[in-house]
Amino acid sequence: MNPTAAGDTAWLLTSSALVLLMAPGLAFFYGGMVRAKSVLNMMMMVFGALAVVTVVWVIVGYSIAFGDDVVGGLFGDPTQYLFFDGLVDVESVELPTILFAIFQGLFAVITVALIAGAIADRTRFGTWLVFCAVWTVLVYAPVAHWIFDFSSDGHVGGWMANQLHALDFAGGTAVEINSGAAGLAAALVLGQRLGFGREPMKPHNLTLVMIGAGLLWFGWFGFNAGSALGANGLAAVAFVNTLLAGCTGLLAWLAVERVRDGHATSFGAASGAVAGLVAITPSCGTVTPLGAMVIGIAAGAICAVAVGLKYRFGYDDSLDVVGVHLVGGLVGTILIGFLASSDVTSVDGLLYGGGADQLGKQLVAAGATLVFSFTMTAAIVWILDKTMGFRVDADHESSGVDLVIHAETAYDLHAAAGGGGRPHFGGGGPN
Amino acid sequence: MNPTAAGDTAWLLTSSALVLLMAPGLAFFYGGMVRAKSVLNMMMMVFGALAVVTVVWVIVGYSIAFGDDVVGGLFGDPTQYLFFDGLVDVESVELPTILFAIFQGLFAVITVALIAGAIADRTRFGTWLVFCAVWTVLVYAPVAHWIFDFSSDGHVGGWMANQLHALDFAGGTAVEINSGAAGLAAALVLGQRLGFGREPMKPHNLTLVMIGAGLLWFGWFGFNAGSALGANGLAAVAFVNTLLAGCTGLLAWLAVERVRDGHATSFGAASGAVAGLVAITPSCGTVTPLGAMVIGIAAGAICAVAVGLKYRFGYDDSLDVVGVHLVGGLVGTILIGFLASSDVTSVDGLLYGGGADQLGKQLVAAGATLVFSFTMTAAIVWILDKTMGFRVDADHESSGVDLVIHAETAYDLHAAAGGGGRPHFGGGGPN
Amino acid sequence: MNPTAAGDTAWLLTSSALVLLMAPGLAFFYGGMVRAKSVLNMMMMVFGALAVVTVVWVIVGYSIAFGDDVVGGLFGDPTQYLFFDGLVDVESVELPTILFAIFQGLFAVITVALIAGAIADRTRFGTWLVFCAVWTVLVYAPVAHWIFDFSSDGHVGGWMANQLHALDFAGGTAVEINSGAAGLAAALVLGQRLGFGREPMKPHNLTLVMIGAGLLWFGWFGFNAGSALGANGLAAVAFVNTLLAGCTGLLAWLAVERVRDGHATSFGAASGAVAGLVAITPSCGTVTPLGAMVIGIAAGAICAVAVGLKYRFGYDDSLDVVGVHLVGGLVGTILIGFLASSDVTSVDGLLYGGGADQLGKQLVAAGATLVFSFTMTAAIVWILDKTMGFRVDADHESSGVDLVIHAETAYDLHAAAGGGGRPHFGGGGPN
Amino acid sequence: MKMITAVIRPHRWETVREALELLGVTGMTLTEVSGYGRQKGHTEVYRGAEYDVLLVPKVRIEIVTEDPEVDQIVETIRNSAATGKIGDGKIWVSPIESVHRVRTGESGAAAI
Amino acid sequence: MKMITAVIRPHRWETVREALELLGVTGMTLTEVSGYGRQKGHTEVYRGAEYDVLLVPKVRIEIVTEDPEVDQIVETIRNSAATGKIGDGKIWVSPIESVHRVRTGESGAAAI
Amino acid sequence: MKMITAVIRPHRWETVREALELLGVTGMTLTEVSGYGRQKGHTEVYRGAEYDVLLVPKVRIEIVTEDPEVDQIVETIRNSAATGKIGDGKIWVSPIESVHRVRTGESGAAAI
Ligand SMILES: Nc1ncnc2c1ncn2[C@@H]1O[C@H](COP(=O)(O)OP(=O)(O)O)[C@@H](O)[C@H]1O
Ligand SMILES: Nc1ncnc2c1ncn2[C@@H]1O[C@H](COP(=O)(O)OP(=O)(O)O)[C@@H](O)[C@H]1O
Ligand SMILES: Nc1ncnc2c1ncn2[C@@H]1O[C@H](COP(=O)(O)OP(=O)(O)O)[C@@H](O)[C@H]1O
Repeated sequence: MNPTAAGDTAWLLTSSALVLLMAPGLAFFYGGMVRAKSVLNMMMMVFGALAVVTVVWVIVGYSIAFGDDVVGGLFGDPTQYLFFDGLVDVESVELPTILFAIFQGLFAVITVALIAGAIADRTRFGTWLVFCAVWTVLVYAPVAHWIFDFSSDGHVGGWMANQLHALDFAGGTAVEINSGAAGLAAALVLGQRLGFGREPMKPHNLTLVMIGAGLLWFGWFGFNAGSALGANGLAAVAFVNTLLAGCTGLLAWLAVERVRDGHATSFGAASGAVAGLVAITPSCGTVTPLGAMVIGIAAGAICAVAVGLKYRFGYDDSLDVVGVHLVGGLVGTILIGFLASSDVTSVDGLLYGGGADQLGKQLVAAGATLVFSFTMTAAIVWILDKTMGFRVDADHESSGVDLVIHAETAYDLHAAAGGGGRPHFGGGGPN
Repeated sequence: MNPTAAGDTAWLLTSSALVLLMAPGLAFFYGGMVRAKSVLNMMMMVFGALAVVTVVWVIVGYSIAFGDDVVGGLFGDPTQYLFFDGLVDVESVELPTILFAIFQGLFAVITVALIAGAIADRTRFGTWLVFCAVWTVLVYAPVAHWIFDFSSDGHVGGWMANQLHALDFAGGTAVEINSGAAGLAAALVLGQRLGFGREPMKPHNLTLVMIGAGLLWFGWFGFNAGSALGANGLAAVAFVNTLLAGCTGLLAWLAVERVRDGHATSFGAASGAVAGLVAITPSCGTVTPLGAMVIGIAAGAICAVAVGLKYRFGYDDSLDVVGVHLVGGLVGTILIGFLASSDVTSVDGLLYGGGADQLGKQLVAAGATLVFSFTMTAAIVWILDKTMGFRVDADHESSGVDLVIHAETAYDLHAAAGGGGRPHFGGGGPN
Repeated sequence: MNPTAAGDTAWLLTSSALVLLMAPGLAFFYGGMVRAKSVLNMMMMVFGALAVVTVVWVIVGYSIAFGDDVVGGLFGDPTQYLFFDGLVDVESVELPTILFAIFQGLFAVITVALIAGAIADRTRFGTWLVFCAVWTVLVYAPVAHWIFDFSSDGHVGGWMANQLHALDFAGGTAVEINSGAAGLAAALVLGQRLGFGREPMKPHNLTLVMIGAGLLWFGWFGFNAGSALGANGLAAVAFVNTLLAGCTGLLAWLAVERVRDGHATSFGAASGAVAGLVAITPSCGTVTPLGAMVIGIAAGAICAVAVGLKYRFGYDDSLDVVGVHLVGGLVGTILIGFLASSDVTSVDGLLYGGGADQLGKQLVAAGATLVFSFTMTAAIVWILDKTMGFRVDADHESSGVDLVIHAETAYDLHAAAGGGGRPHFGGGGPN
Repeated sequence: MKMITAVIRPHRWETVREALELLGVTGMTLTEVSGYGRQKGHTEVYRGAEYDVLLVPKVRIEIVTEDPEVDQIVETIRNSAATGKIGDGKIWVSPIESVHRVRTGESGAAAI
Repeated sequence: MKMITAVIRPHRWETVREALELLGVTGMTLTEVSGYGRQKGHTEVYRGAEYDVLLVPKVRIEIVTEDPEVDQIVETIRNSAATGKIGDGKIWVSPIESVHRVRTGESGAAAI
Repeated sequence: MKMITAVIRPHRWETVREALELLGVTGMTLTEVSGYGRQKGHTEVYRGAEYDVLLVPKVRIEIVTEDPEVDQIVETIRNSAATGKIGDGKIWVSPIESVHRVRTGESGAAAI
């Protein structure tokens, strides 16, 4: 193997593992946020997305995203790499293509899993799995093609990357805006949870939220610095920026809370870090550390305010996918137009003397993703709801989806309280 | 240092850290599954295994496994690398041998720790630590020698790898079948828990189970892709296969549950992913992605059925080490005979036109491991039980091993319920 | 890029991510140890430290630590790399300097966060954030300069590393002794918690403690083996030593408990592993595996005894930062004088025939760090307490800092107990 | 003095509380309890086997009150707690010989 | 009407429930409680210091019943809950003036 | 026979227990309960909105005792549980018709 490629491969293997870990991380982050009666269902939605999206990606998703363009930069040839056909090369002398392919597949997983947060506590698990498959094919893979598939010798890629020349280092459009817009559409179509706006519905386990946030942050280094596709100076800058934006996002969110509510909450800390990480995702390979700090502050502060909008406008985006991922994704994608630095990437942003040109491109990319994702998702969710049924009965919703769908309860901690036996009460044996 | 070796070393350092993380991962996976009164004991068994097995491995285990063969491919010279003597080479130009040695040691750790799941809730901690040491020397190290120690210039290795030519990329025999057979033996010798078959004994904390499953999956990439011993195309294929088999294992298990019980459970999702990962362990470096998907489906479905056997046959394999690791290990090891592809490894399996030859070798390796491990473990557990006592008193078992052995309880969450003070009641001060 | 540098970069990227993960790891380790009424505050202190210290490090900390020496090896030029200015080099052909800079920044994060454990349950969050910033600049950065900043062509570094020639591979002085001495000072200045010495104040969630311990151990490989700054034989030895010392530390602590109290606890297992890891931090790149085992045993046993001293002397070091990090750091730093081996590092220790010379240097480094850190911290905490107020009111302390400072409670698990609805009681809506 | 004890559905407590507040009842003590009765609990599945959980979560309310208030309070709880489905719960009234306020030492009506 | 309250060992509840079912008792309310009595709690160790936990987990059962049933129910609970070791618990009987079913408004025997 | 029920602040239990021990009271049953009364609960913030938690954690103590002991026990609880701030709780006394020890079958005074 080409020796530099060995180092690059080592880092991309690691990055892929890190991105995989974001799935459980998200499961815990979201799982801790819902009420105790639906934590298992929430974790299942994320693990289910991991399983379904990966399989669909290997079968057909990768081909749509990275196959040779079929028409106008819109999507690739779906049959090109069926079942990763032809990607196996154990003697590869360069960074193995199959590794790139699976790294990208894990991006699809996270994107789809994020949507679950918008429709927590009230969806049918079976329909959700179908949604994961359909959405990967019809929404994620095309958008990934647009922005991530660069043309090369003998290969034609997507329109945003190659014609528009929008910058998106690790997924502000395809991942963040895409999932956020989809979450909004899904939440609107499925409607509010029972009791939305009246009951607090606060996180049932903030330690679990923090475990999720910690793993997400850790995994995000794979997501962002891994997107350099090599172990090099660009990866290092992306790493530093990812760390910084998470930190300033956290601090900005807490500052907003402290001023507005009088209290800085741990839930705010977790949310702020994630908001900063979301916004730095497209921009980590395009700005300097100073730019990253600014982006984190902007995202933390703006998202802290944005999460309140759902009460104002009445869409029940249960776990704030819109407020954090759509809004944070927009912040990061658009701020590239201001803060991009030619020390890091190919152009300078408005504030670095590069003119408004790049800003325009960023707005087009963000807007196109938002509109496409929202429309397609609304249609998909609506059709699935009419055909298979996407929402559980009101009765079941108030009993809790864990019990009704999965016939399980998450916690049975009483034994710990004491020594002898335990009031399990439950009685009965297998029947 | 040889530049390619730097990349390989980076990946093997990472992989080793990932495999280390599987120990806590397993502690949480298992810890969440037991009742709240024995979660600490379960976690201690795993952490204890980590400590004891590592030390024993460094002192003598590695030498038995990878020292020059003493007799007929059965075991290596136990004195060759006492205390890793002679393995320290800070100027190494190739992949450092000491790194390979510790990577292998962590495999021993996981194997031993897995056995704890079969005898949960009822064992003495001191005896368990002794068991860990004895079993590593008498069972794990020899089997590792058989299958993992390849002969080379001036070095003679084990019989399975070099005479039989069975394929086992990352431990279907030495790790999975070995621990599963040992678990069966230990569960049979120690007998059922009080109440087995009558009380549900269901997981006390499914979020903890999922945390464990998530960390295990993440760590498994080190286990499997790390077994390529380099950052290269083979590692990439192993990585992809590991991901895929976990995903299809999860889906297959859920499908079985949905059809049989009407409900797909989160516990099933975690178990199915692990079953898929178990089965792909021997085969991840020998099959194509399509093969990996098939292996995952087979393992998920078969293990979902197999975990019920303990109720039928009355062995109390508390956390399903037999149903998942023995059965899953057999599935993966044997399916290599059908699905091995010369695109990935040295031979083709039956379905790829390679004849039944390899299948025969796989059956011999699987069978030999099963029989050896079962017999030896039964003897070791029986002797330890007669001499030191391996099982706690019935009284202590019903009070819970946490309290009796460790004088601790896992949870004391009440304070959270309210503001001022807390009904700790406990009273008393140090006495 | 220089091909070996690609491998080194891959490993340092990974190591940096691993060290980042130690922050959440520590949050859970500490968070599980406090009572349920202050777990959120404890996690916030750690996440807050991560955010503030990172930002301060990028702005000015790195310059003080690794800028050109201003006076007598005491500190570097604070303006040299303001905002990581000039460190961005996406085309770097060697290990990127910005990566080294952020790796070091994460060491600062951990060091500061550790101090939180000494003053748990009773501090104001706002003042804590200010403390983090001030302490990073005035204490951490200078000490890091002393011991970590090696002189090179055209660059003058710190006195311990370049004049004294003390050995500290990964932070026995700057990290462990430094945080431990600071913790002691802070605990003394702020005073005991209400009820200290009378109530048990035992960990509220030992599974959370174990999750923290597991992540810490995993992350520690980045900390220690990453300090080799490359993927090479030295990193491999550091890795092995880190694993071994954690294992023997765990066993030694349990042995002390078993003999002294009759019970080996899970809390002891977690603490023992950490004690071993603390002690091997300075020494992992200077001793052989045998030496590492000895250091782990010494640290585990000595720290197990040392944690009881707070009851004897009446300083309320709530989570044993002194007993584990100060004492463990001293053990590791000093034992280098005995156990250093020229197979691994530049000199031999006393037991390897190298004379008492190195031992003297180690004692000077340890002593200087201890005295400097203790004095400075006492002054900083005292001033912050007099000006901003560092401790919460007694009333608030007994109500619990989570509720009073963060207006949150960590757990609301009841729903799990049953199906329909849940006695949230809470009532009220937004008001 | 009487003690009114009511075992009701957890999610009705808020409604009951509001109804009682209108009546002037400003104090009560609540306990999380498990009810066993006609209403059946749920089923859980574990490793393919089904287990019946026989108990249903309920809230137990205790209100000390003066004799003349009893009927009205019972009636109010009944009306505000009922859903009409099996499992709505029970209310019972029992005699109290004395009641004391810990803070002040007051007894009888003054202590409520 | 009487209220029978029993404080028993948690792991005996299942046996008690079965015995009562044979007797025709189909309703009761359970509470997890902590008992303090002759039976001593366990010891926990923390950082080398031992702490006595003085309380023992128990289950408290409440059964409203008609007067004639009382003796038989008390006897049945006693027999099915006893293990013969210290800490088996207590049963006490107290008067109830009225009982109501929330769902239907029925009172007295009809409400049980 | 009487039943003394006290609802007090959780962190006063230890003091109450010690005071009662001096008096010779060696048995009681405790329940974690939530109190609703003059004392107000805390406020939690979530996503910028404030929520009042109306309930305050309390401990409920039940002591079965013979008639002559009642006054002294009530008095002792009152003195040891009081802090003088709103929310100290209530004590009430109710009649018991019989009491039984599960282990031995003893009744009346012998069963306590
Ligand atoms: N005899 C009884 N004594 C005490 N509590 C009872 C009794 N019978 C029922 N309960 C309580 O009342 C609750 C509701 O009773 P159930 O029979 O399910 O429905 P309903 O009250 O509508 O007839 C039960 O869950 C239990 O807590
Ligand atoms: N005077 C009392 N009033 C109320 N409950 C009591 C009283 N004495 C004991 N109990 C309850 O009965 C339980 C068993 O009492 P204990 O003295 O331990 O054993 P035994 O009932 O076998 O004599 C205690 O745990 C407590 O819950
Ligand atoms: N009428 C009542 N019936 C039953 N319990 C009551 C009643 N009023 C108050 N309590 C209990 O007493 C506790 C203290 O009452 P509160 O009014 O807050 O203060 P205080 O007892 O000091 O007057 C409450 O939290 C509640 O548990």
